[in-house]
Amino acid sequence: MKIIIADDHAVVRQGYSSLLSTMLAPCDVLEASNGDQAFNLCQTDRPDIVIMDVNMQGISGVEATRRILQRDSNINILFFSMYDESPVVAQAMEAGAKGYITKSCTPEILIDAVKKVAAGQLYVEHELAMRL
Amino acid sequence: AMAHALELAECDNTRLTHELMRLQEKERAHLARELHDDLGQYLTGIRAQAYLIKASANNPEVVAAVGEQIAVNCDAMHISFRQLIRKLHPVILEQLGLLEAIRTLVENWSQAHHIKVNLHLPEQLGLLSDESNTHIYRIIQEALNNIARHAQADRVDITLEIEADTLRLSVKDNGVGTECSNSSGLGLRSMQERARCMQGTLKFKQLAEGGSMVSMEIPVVEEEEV
Amino acid sequence: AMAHALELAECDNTRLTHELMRLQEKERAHLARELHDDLGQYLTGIRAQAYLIKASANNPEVVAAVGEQIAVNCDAMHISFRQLIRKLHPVILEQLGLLEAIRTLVENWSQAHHIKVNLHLPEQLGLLSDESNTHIYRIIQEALNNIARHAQADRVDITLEIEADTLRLSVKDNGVGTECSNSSGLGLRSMQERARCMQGTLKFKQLAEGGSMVSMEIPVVEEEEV
Ligand SMILES: Nc1ncnc2c1ncn2[C@@H]1O[C@H](COP(=O)(O)OP(=O)(O)OP(=O)(O)O)[C@@H](O)[C@H]1O
Ligand SMILES: Nc1ncnc2c1ncn2[C@@H]1O[C@H](COP(=O)(O)OP(=O)(O)OP(=O)(O)O)[C@@H](O)[C@H]1O
Ligand SMILES: [K+]
Ligand SMILES: [Mg+2]
Ligand SMILES: [Mg+2]
Ligand SMILES: [Mg+2]
Repeated sequence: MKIIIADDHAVVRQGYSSLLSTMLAPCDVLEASNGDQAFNLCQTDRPDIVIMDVNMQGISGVEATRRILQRDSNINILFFSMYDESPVVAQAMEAGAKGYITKSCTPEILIDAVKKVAAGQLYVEHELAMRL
Repeated sequence: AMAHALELAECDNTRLTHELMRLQEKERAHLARELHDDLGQYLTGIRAQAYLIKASANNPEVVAAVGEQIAVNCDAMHISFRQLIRKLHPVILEQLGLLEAIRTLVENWSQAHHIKVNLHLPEQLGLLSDESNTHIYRIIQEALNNIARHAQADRVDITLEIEADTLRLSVKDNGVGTECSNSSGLGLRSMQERARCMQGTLKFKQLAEGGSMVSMEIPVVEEEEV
Repeated sequence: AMAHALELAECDNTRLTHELMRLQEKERAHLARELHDDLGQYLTGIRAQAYLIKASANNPEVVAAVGEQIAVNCDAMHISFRQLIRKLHPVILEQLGLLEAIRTLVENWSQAHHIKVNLHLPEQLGLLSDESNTHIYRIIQEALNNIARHAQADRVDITLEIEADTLRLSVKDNGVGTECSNSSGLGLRSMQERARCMQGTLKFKQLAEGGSMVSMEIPVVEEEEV
């Protein structure tokens, strides 16, 4: 599986790229530290899934999602963000994401969500889905 | 004339109030963003590493490497934490009292700005309220801020003394001084308000020999140590 | 009489200023203590556990158990973190703008207090400054706080509308109302100051049909969307 992690915090990328490459082996994890990089990586290394932060320097995760999907509407995008407010979740899903979970989720849930979204299914964290 | 004075006083105070509110919101927003965008993200990363360790318990090499990463991340997060707390409030004020808090403040400032400070403190202070402690601490902090920003000094004298029922503070620098007696800034104004909160007065003077001086007098009630 | 008025105005404003300064220091001290005593301790614990793991890399049982402890501590710390951020500042204000921030605030408040809220918002707001956004958000937040604390209401109507060059906000409850028109609290007073910061006015009225209403009017400059 090929995964892109787009997050502006190096420690998040470090933590999740080692976790995912171990737990989902064989698996290729590429890192992007902003939305533009994520967009470019999607063109050069078509991923099975993009794990997308909301809040990054430059364009937001939501805007990056719009641009990525405009080029290739089949790319699977899973949001992974500090924000648990429903309007943010709604915006992300409206932009075309297939999933949304917050950074309060356990890594097990993230792994589960990654598998589902990479397979093209929808995955919204239970608590958020209830509120939508 | 009186009506005009009334208007001016109201207007001036309104400006101060609004400025205080604006600064407070700015401080809150800054803090929230720091917690949200930085410290919270460390935590997210560390959590992933903890799960990886659990899952790789049988692989000593992975465990050692990821354990090391967690330790490094904790250290970095700890430093950010300390800085945030230090900016926010002198926690040692409650822990160690005003005199030690001032010593620490001055030492850190002096090192950061390479400016020599002569600090004269009394052996003991009578009991001041927590609020007064904070006021005095903040006044010294702002005086030092101003010196770093405006004075181009290379030497500062700070004296705190208690005599009969008066506490006197002076913060004197040997810098370039200033002509603007009527400040547009908030610093001198809040120092003055803080002195008034303690029923005292605070003045900002230019020294004949060059440099500036902040001096404050507040009444204190002598209290027997329990 | 004028001299007296001048004194009163000065005195009143001085009180407000001092009260604001006092509250801000209290907030800072509280925050610092929360960060230091609560979050800082988790971090210290996690760090110690990371060292333990490195030292026990060859012992899978210890590794698994301690890895689990780190994960649990991270989870707990994350929850404290979120609460702190939420109390501090609506980070979502910058992310999604005022209208969505109000919707979220109202939704959370309504759920927490089991009080029904009818919320009427315009489709769009013209461009307001970040400061105005924060003021309006804080005014609604304090109005809701007051309703939860004082009103015993079971229904609230919030209306925000823009008409020509005026923005109107009203927050109305069907609670017990109050006789104390001259508040000793800081809430109404700061709401009023916030309105004045935006060149507007804010009133607190008792309703003939029972309950209270906060209503505000501020001027806005219509701006074309870019
Ligand atoms: N130690 C000093 N040496 C020289 N000039 C000073 C000193 N302290 C204050 N000043 C002058 O007095 C002015 C007012 O100081 P004040 O602290 O009120 O405002 P500020 O420092 O400019 O802004 P802030 O509101 O951030 O404190 C300064 O702008 C500066 O010109
Ligand atoms: N919605 C309301 N229903 C009934 N009484 C209210 C309402 N809002 C305010 N009051 C009354 O007005 C008084 C002043 O409110 P204000 O917000 O200024 O102060 P407070 O809430 O008592 O204290 P704080 O400074 O913490 O806000 C309250 O003490 C209360 O008696
Ligand atoms: K985020
Ligand atoms: Mg981010
Ligand atoms: Mg200053
Ligand atoms: Mg109140």
